[in-house]
Amino acid sequence: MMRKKFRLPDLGLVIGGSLVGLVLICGVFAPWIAPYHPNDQELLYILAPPVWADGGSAAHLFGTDSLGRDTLSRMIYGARTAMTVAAVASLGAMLLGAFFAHLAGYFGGWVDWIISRTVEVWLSFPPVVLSMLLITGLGIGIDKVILAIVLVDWTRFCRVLRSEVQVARGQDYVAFARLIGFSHLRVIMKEILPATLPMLITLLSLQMGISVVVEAILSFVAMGVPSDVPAWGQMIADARIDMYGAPWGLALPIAAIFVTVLSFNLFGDGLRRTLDPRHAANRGT
Amino acid sequence: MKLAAMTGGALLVRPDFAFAGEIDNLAIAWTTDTATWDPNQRLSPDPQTILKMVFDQPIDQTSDLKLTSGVLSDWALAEDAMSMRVTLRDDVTFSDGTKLTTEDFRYTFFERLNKGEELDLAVGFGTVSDIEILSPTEAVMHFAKPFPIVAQWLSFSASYIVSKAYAEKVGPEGMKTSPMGSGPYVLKEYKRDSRIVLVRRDDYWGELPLIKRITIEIIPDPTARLAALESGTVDLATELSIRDIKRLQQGDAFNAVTNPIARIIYVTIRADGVFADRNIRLAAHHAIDKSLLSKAFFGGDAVTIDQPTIPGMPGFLPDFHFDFDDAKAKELLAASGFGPDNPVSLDFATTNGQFPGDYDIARAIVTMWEKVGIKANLKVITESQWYELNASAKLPPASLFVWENGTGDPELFAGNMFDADLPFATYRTPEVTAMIKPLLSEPDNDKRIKGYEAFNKFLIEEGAMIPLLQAIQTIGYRKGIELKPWANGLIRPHAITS
Amino acid sequence: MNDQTILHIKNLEISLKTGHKILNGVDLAIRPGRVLGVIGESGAGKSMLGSAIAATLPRGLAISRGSIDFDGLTLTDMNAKTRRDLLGRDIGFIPQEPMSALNPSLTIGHQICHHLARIGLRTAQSREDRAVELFSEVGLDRPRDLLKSYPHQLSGGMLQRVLIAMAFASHPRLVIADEPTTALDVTIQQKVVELIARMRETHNTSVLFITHDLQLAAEVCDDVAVLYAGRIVETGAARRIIEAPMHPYSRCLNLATPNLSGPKARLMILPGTMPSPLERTVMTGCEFAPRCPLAETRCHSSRPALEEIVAGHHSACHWPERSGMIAPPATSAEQVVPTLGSAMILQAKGLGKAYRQHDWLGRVRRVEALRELNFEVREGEFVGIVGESGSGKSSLTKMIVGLEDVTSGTLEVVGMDRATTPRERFFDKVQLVFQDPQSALNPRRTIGSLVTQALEARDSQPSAAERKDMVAALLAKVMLPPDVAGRFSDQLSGGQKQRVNIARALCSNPRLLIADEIVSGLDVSVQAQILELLRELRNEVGFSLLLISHDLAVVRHVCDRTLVMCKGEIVEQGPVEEVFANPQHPYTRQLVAAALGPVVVGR
Amino acid sequence: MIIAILRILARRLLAIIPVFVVVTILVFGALRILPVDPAQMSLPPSATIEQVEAKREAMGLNRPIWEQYTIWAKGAVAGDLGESSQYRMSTAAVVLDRLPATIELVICALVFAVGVGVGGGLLVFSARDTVLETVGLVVISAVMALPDFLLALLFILVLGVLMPIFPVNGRLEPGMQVPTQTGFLLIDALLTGDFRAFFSALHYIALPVMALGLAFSPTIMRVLHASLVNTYQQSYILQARLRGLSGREILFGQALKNAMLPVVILVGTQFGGLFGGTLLVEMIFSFPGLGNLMVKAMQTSDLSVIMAISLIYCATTLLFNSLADALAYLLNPRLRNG
Repeated sequence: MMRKKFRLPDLGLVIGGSLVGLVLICGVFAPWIAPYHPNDQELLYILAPPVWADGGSAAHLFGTDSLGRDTLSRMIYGARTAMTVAAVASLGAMLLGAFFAHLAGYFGGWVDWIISRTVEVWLSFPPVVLSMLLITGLGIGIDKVILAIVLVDWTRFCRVLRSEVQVARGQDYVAFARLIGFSHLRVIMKEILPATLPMLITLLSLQMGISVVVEAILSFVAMGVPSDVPAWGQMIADARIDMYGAPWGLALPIAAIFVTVLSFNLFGDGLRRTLDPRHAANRGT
Repeated sequence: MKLAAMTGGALLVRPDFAFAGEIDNLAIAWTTDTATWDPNQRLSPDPQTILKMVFDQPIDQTSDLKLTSGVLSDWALAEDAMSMRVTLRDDVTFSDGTKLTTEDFRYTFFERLNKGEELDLAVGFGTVSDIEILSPTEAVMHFAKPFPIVAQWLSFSASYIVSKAYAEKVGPEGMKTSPMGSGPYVLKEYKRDSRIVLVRRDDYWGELPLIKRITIEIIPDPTARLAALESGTVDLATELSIRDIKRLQQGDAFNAVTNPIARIIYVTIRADGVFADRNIRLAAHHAIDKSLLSKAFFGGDAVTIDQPTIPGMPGFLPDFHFDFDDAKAKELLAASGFGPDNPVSLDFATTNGQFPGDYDIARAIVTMWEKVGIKANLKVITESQWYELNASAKLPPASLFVWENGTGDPELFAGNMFDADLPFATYRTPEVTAMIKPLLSEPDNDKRIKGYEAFNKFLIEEGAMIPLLQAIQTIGYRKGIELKPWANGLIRPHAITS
Repeated sequence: MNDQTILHIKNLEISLKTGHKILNGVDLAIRPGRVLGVIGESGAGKSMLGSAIAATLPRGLAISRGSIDFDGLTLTDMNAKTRRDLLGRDIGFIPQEPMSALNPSLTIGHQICHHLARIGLRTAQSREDRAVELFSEVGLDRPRDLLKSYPHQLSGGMLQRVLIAMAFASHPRLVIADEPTTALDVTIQQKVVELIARMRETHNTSVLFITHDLQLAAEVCDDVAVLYAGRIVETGAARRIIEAPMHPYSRCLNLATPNLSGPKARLMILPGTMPSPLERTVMTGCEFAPRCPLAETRCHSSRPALEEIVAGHHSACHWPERSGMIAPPATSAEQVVPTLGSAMILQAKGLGKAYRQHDWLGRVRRVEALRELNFEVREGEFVGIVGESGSGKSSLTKMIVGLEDVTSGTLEVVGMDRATTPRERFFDKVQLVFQDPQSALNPRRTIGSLVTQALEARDSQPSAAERKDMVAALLAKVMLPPDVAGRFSDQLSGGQKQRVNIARALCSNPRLLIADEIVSGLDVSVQAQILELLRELRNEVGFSLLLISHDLAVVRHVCDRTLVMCKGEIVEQGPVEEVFANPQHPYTRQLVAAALGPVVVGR
Repeated sequence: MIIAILRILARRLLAIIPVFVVVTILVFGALRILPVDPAQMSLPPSATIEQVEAKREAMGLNRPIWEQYTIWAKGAVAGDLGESSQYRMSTAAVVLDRLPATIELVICALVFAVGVGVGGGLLVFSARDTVLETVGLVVISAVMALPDFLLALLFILVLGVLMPIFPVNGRLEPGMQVPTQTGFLLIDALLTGDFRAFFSALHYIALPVMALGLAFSPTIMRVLHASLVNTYQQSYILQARLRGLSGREILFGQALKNAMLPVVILVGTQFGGLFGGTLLVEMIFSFPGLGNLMVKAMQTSDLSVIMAISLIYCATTLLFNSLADALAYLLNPRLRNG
């Protein structure tokens, strides 16, 4: 474990961070970066290959899809969708999860019991199934996707953080804080939260990766964003039909998702290492 | 009798080779399962091919949808179209050996519906008030209201004669799982959503198809169907993507055909809401470049249509056209105070994967509309939801839809599309109803057809719908077998020869 | 020492990758059947010896010079395989913490039989019999059942016995015992030590006995080597080194250790801490010089070699003979016991505590932690509570400070009934000094904010300046340099942390201070510092103290009266001198006997 | 000891029941909120308003929701899960027909995942403190960024399209048939001794299994690696070394059993994810299992089927969690007689 700390100290953090930044920039400045509007169709120029494949043209660096839309532009705008969802949804899930985690972990007793059981019920749904069910109920749309992710993934935070909180709560300095008359709220905010914060931030970063995937999944099964909003998952779904004729249409968005998730994970692990060496090795996602 | 003989002739290509060219087994890659084996239960087109192999229809169709004798050797509609006298062949037997009689005919087309079983057959034959049996081969159908196209219906989806005795033995549930018909094949093996194996009845009353055994592989994924064909695991695959068909046509390992069928792709319009304004309706139509759609998604093979029917069918007006003209569209919109900068916005529903290219077409249309100043936000729904929404009048103003009409008769096109009493009608105005009602009960066929010609014209000029393309069925099959495509999209064993 | 030896460590030097030396020029030899004790405080590098012999040095450490001969073979240039084969056969080990030294998921039987198989018992039957034999030899009853049980089902003492049995199973030539008793309760310690002695007799094994406890060493060992900052500063016969040390460090250690008998002198306080490997590299003189009461300029400039002073007694000091002159600090005037106020700070009548436990089956079990406690603490009085683990000491403290509720009887704290009075009334009056500063000090707060944390709870917040002064004052009280205020707790040494811990408790100058095992796990010299600190504070700021400790000597040294607790009950109480001089209750006698261990042997 | 395990298992299973009941209530409620009319759905499109009304009455849709629930629950207990509106036949039949395929898939995937995960974990660990470990960990975190559905598509693209080694659709080569006995294709094939079919089935299930398994395994690797690192800091490992045990004796004889505990717990808690993954993977490989059925049902809003399947998902997840718990008890004597 000691060694872990030395293992490429924060290469992960650096690489991950910069990649995340890159995707983020793509998302924010999409309108300026993207060569075309993502929904412009050239029905007579469909499934054009990317520039490096034979028959590709510089007009469409990454080629076009089955409606003659520019793949590159759609990927850039897709980053926008992905990042919005990732940021907002993860934050929401974190707030909800952290709130209950601290309640449960700090007060224990019946509060803990109720929250834990609730989480248990939640977790008995495979996440994918639950989010799809939710979407079938809520209908599609970015906001719906975000809501669905929040409602599904808050448990992820709750479960992990709860034990973190319990650990912190076991520390004598928390007992001391009570002894000198700190109120519960104050103890949580000033003594426990600082202790759980590193884990919180780490989880947040990892959750962003997860959110990107979930968003992709939902748009992939056409339960995500509406059709006029470009999203990677959607691109994959569209490209599937023609994958024999136009494999790159499938490969490129997959690559986009992979890179984004990877960078979030690297970033998260980097954070975990820097913020909290204790956890250097422990715990999977 | 004569008719039958003629049809027989028509079907039997190269009679002298008939037996030489017998095919032991033919494997077909098919899109969907029958879902239910009760042939009267579903109108949906896909299962018909399979059902038709196990069951017989009272009246049959030629490849270009002319009526021809089936189990009925003869039929005569009364002047007032309130009754029809039918004569059954006397040599038809079910696969359990029992004879097919008017009892079974009555049971299928009257008693079952009368019992209130949930059958789509009711859509057509709900009007049958009774079937009067004169003899095992003679009967008279009576209708509650004039039913001029009963003959077409008898040759249409879900119109298969089932055995009364058998049906009463196994009950409705049994009918769904274990079929027993008088068709040329009997079900040998069935694995839901996976495989259907049919074997030929050599005691079949009619012309024997050359294929002894038919294996139908249910493969929902088009690429997988192609793979199955190319790997030789199946001899014939349907509904391949148009691009793959082109590829097959270039190579010489396989035959590939695109078969225009009696199915039209169109945009339904609602008479209320934004589309209450005729200008907008027409603009929406003018704005769509149908040939571009055909080029982009059907390699140009799909025939563009401007009226709710297909070329060569009764009620089709060869020289009536509605042009793609976005300038005109803009004008019309401008007249109603809209334009590209202040577009009229509306919801546009489409299915995704219901039929090849639907989602792409819808999205292409959205862009075409956008150019002239109609902002459509696309909603993906399923077929069942479409009925759901329409029934509760929540259907978006426009929706991309596909219409199947195995008979080609105008009533089963415009007639049913706009009959306010049916769940398909989206454009409901008193005017339309006033025009359609008499047609539905018009006994004189020529007058009926004329009426429909006028009606079709009216619909388009009113912008009551936006016809787009005549759908094409794509079929790829191995060298060494010949296939005669049927305009109703059925794959018929009789039509496959070596 | 050229006569044949079992183990001969020659000029051993162990250093970090960075070149900083952990051990430096260590020479040791054990003759057959003898026990050599290695004494040193944490950081002296004593555990490195064992690791060096077993070639299990932590990563980044390596033997950079010298050699280790074992029974004529030179371990240091053997290949790993042959060397490993010696382990467990010819060299046995007795670990520091028996509780964690056996695999929790394997049965005792499995583990010992596996070991026996390795040392050559072929048949399963023979192994089992041997295991049973060994178990009875180390005085474990119902040995057969033990084979089936898992480590967590046994007490620390039993586990240590098992491990001893395993260590001696192969009649090894050498057994290395690394602090084998520190993790155990006093009474058990005694037994274990005796056991080791007996086993060594019967198996005629040499023992390398590593410990921090002078008296224990004196009891067990024939010879002793005192290790300081990676060097041996004194070797010789155990008795001599205890009674007539030739090195100031040995002497100081001795004086820093509180004892149960004899006059209650003040403890020797060694200023500062042992130099770290880093600091040593730059030192030219004697490593001990900075803390040495005898140190002169020469000591800082030149390092004394280890020389034979008397036959068989070596010392590394320029003035070995002066060591004897180091006297315990004069029992100064203010040592007179401060007069006790009459007011009752703490009063327990029939006090009891019961927990409701849920086991994994969810069954609720009622566990009586405390029963019928009657005792009191007067104003300004220092009272000790002695008792071994599980005697209910900590539950009692938790109740007094209000972290647990009273379930029966009454408990009056500073004149208010704990059960009925609202908590906030106690906040400033009762304070707790936690056992483990590691967990007691929030690692994310600066020392400054820690010591004055109590203020934050007040309604009226003091100004930054006031607070700053307050911090300075408190740190001064516990003799910490003011500059630590800005640091974080993990930048401090164990002793310093404990001081902060105390300072923090004093912040709201409480009437009652509860100290829960505050010196357990601290080195002798540090312990002395803390204990003396407490006594100092007693004179400066008046408060009553409830000192919980397993170490009778500590209690005797600090407190006026003591309570002896056993299994949740007070079995005896009274003035320390009386209680420890002639204990009444058998349990107390046991404790005292155990604590007096060395003397018993010495007789 | 066995008794102890059984007791645990029994206990956990009992504990599941209330959770499961709550789940059914939630799902039921959720589905009733959906904007679809079960009555309308279960009738042919031609149905008139009256017919729909009648059907609604018959299905008890006009009663308050809790009554509807009790109706459903009664049926469910009796094994009647209502009628599927897309198949117009008993939901139970439709679902049970598909269940084996999914179970087969998920079990294979689990075995694969654990195999690869544990193997990889040991590999990376045994390379500790070398550059290989770092490499291994980097690879692991890379694979972790590939969720099952991406892996599935990637495999299709690489092993199905670019170099067609594996079939990417269905469960068995078209034209082959295996008489259904257990419904588990692999088992049936073996039972009938039809090895061609068996290998074809393997060939077809390979990619889905790899997609699911490989997506799960890196997590296992990580946790195993981490927990091994922790275990090796325990003093009983040092003690074993001091007793002269060799490296592999220590790893396999002493460390592994303890180190596996977190892995078991992980598998238990993460199983839901794996099982849910089948939904997408089945869809992508058009593998005729529950997942496909579920997607189809969601498209045609076939409520009773959605309900049934989501309940199966939950039940299985819960079941596996408690199995994992039991296993944890088995591995950890401290819990066992706590």
